[in-house]
Amino acid sequence: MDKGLIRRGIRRCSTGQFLAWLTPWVAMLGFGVLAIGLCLVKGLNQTNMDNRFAFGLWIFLDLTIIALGAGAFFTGFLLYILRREELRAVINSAVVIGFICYSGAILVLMVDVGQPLRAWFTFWHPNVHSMLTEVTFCITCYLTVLAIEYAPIMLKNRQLRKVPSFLVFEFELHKVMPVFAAVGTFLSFFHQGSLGGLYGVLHGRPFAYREGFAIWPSTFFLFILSAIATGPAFVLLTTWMVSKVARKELVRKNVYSLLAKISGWLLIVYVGFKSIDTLVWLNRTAPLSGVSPIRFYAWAPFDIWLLFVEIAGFGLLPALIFLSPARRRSVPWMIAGSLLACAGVATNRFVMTIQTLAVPTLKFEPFMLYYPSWQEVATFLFVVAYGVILYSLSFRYLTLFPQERDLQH
Amino acid sequence: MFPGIYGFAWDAGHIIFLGIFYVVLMVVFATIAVAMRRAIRDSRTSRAEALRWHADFEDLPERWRRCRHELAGEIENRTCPNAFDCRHCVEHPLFVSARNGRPLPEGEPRVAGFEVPGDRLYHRGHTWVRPDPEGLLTVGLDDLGAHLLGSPDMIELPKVGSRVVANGTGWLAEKSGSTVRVLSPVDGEVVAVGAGDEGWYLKIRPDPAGSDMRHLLSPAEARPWMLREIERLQMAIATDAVGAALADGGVPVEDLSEAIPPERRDDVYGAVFLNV
Amino acid sequence: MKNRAWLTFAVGLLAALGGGWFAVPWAMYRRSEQPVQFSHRVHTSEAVGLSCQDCHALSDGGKFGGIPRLETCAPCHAEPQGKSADEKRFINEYVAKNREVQWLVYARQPENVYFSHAPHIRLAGLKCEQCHGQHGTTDRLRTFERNRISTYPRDVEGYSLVRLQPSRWNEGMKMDDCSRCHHERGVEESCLTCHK
Amino acid sequence: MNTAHKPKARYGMVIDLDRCNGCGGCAAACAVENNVPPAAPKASDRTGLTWMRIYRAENGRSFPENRTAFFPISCQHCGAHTPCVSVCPQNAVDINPETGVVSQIPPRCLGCRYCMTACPFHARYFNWSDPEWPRDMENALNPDVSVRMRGVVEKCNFCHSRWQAAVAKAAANGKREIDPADYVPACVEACPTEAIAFGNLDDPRSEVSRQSRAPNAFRLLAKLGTDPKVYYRSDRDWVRRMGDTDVAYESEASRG
Repeated sequence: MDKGLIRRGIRRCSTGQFLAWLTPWVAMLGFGVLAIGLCLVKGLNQTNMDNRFAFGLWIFLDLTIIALGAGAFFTGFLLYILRREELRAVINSAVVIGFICYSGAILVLMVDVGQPLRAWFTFWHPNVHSMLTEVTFCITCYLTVLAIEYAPIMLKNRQLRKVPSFLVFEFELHKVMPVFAAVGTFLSFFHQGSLGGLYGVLHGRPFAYREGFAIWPSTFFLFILSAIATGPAFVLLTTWMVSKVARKELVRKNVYSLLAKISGWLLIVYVGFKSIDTLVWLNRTAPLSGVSPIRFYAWAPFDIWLLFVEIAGFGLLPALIFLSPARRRSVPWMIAGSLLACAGVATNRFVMTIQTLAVPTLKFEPFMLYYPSWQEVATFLFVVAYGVILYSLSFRYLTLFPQERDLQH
Repeated sequence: MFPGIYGFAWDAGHIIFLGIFYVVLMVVFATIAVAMRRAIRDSRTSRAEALRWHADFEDLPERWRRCRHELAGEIENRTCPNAFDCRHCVEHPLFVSARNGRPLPEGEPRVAGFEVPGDRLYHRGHTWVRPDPEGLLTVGLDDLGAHLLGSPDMIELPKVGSRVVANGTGWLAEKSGSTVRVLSPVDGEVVAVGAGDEGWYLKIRPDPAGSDMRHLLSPAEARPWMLREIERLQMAIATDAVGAALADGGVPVEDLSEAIPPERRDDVYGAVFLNV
Repeated sequence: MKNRAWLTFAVGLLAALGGGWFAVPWAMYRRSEQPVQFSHRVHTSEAVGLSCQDCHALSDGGKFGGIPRLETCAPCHAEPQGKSADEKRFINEYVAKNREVQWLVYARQPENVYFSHAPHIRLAGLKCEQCHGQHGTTDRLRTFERNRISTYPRDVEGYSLVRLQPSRWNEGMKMDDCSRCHHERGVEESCLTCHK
Repeated sequence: MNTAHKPKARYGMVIDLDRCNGCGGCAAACAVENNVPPAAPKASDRTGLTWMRIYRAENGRSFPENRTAFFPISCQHCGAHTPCVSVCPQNAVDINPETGVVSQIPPRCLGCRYCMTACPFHARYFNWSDPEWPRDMENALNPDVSVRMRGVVEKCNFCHSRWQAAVAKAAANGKREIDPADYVPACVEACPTEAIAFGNLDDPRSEVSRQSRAPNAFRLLAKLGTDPKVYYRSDRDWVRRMGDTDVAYESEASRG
């Protein structure tokens, strides 16, 4: 039925099968719309956030998906600026994933703030000393860049490219793509960093506060590093998942191992800096704020194990897997490594967001936990469903993996 | 955000932060503007056809982009980097001069049942061009192409007096619901159009400077190429259920398209006529 | 063909600009007339000789009396002083029936603004005209415009959203106007100076 | 921001914890003065609104040595590295240089709650629901304080409307300096044990400045370096130690 939209020579399931695949996701999307509607109409009392847990599940997951979406800018950087041509095999997919991650995060943020209609205030009256201002500016700019990068992928659709002006525009847009890759890299660099800076500057929160260079706390640089280390791993993971769902090879093995290798090297650098930073923080920064670092880990369930799991289990371990040539020859090992790396970035964002708020600052305040309400979870499921649907449509009708056709035989 | 708005101050923070922001915006919009301007220029100067071919070529699978010298057995493995346009190829003259004037083996004029006459030059999109005595060029579908399209359901030929460009659209043919863009082998002005049953489709007046036809295959090159094409066609037709189904030797059936499973037809046309 | 494209573009541009500059602002405000027409010029003229403070007084506590109540007007207007129909109606409808006029206040500040006349008049020595312009010499009370969304009078929002020229008195009492004057005079202008 | 002027005043508080009996009168007076709405139907002690919150601290000993102290905590009006001011993305928070009061302007607030994560005193509150007053109680709202809408952050501003009224009153009399008696926050007025002193910390003759220099005076989380303008006093050692972040304390914490 929709054969005319699918690229020649590419095998896709039947329209019926595709609709059947979409149905549960659309249902999930509808469920999310309900939750979002409740939050927008009735207010944020629909969530379980409170005055102490002013940030909750949403901010944690936003930071996580933005870190995972770093694959888009970093792959673009490696391909267009450093000329790693092998990555052309995944760049389109990485751009779509980046677009989904960033637009999804912004969507959730719009539900998360108390007065979404005032979102433009940050642009009109920016406080240029706030990390959040930097994040807002960079993320919106970068989403624009991602949309521009998405455009040529869409214009390559079999029907759209029949229109001569689309075809010519796509061709010319593709030629200037390195400029957008560079701008995207610049913007991503700053907002990934600012997201870390968001917490690092909180000198009222000794658990999060870090010293740093110039105006940036060390978390600024650690967030950048962890994002670009995990980005390729997430691209690897999604490519593998898509090839499992579509039941076909999408890229050559060497692309997997290249992504794993890049991720591995960056992870090892990250783990190194993160360890140094943790030691400095525990032995110098925190005591200067009047806190004995043991206090941070005095409460279950966020004991000291979380710190070790984050650095060793989800940082060092995947790095070692990725850096071993023998493991890199095995797809299951690379997938395991990617899962660990992605879990690592999620844990880091979780610790910075949730644990920072859980650990009390005043002595007579208790350690606190919070459980998200179904509305919060459903809002996030909306983003997941939105991402799956947009990706599925893109995968079916656009060329996300140029090597797919070659690998069919 | 802007000077004069409450909260704005001419201090280092504002100047640096907003300065960078505006620079980024300007770079983004300027780059888009450049791309748009070039796109408009391209559309005006009818470069669209050439660009379409380049874009299509980029999207062809690598195993379809083999260099003609690989097909002729002169080199082991070479992917064409020039969109099958040997006129701009740096290496093509080197290959030719490496032959030291020795012609390639002529081969049989009949390849696996398909005619490859020696009086014409062949384009990789299964068209040929034959110089006429009066200085015009006749363009038609080669035997494989003609067998595949059989008698097309619909055909859209260019207007007499219009220009065609090499690798650009020669004419459009519709067969069993799929549209095929048949590529023109040469540049020039269309002076007459005919139908497929006359054995030719277009008569073209070459540009005054004469037509450069270095990118076209000589009959000697076309014969091994045709063999490869039949292989490729078989690959394209092959589904998981049905293996290769073309006759080996003998005369192929008049309308090959009937032999192709309907759901594969569109892909096969794309593969043979180099349409993405 | 080319001309037609340009014409379409020009018409579209004009429509968009017209919509932005005139139609939207027009639709955004609800217009109403004051319950009674009133001439400031007559009252401040030499014949009558009133000053602003005679009717818009500042109380001892520094609170602005603001809009005069019936008791301010009634002593003079128990009987018609002139021949205007408005005055007759004022006497019949309000003075005779002892009903307060529901004046529409052009300069009513938004709910979150704290403004006291006292520091501005007593300490800074500002003249009424500084902020209210020539309101005291007008012949008629202008049509009152109220923002349908914010419910604030148009005067406090300014007459155009983006103002390219420096403030004129009838450009409203926007936060920018207050802050500019504070800035020029070296008076503090943090949020809480004026907001409550 | 104009910094040419020498700050006129630096208003602060000294709360004598040995006098505080945790009655909550300050919080109630504050809510009435500042139009803090009654708790929304589903609000908990974690989502409710109060500009002044009274925490209970215990020394952790068992009977008969167990002791309790109450910490009334409002915005501490930090003077240096103010955590919330620098993080607000759109300048909804600033410090009034005339009074040293940290402001929070609800109509400018986006409701991102970044300032709440930044505040170590948990003194900022978010309007999780639409404010609702019982019928007729709306008539009792204080006209000098704007009511806040859903989705914005609010907090103590030392009853700034009272300062504005005092300034207007002084100006009406042609004076630039306010009479200290005219500017007293509602909580200070309401405290039955007169545990709270309020005034200009920079005025060496003021009661508040004298008390803030007392040997038993301390500030919460002083090592964070935020220079709060709310001081606490206690003669009890364990209570004074409660103000620190240091780990060396023996009591089990709980709160009220």
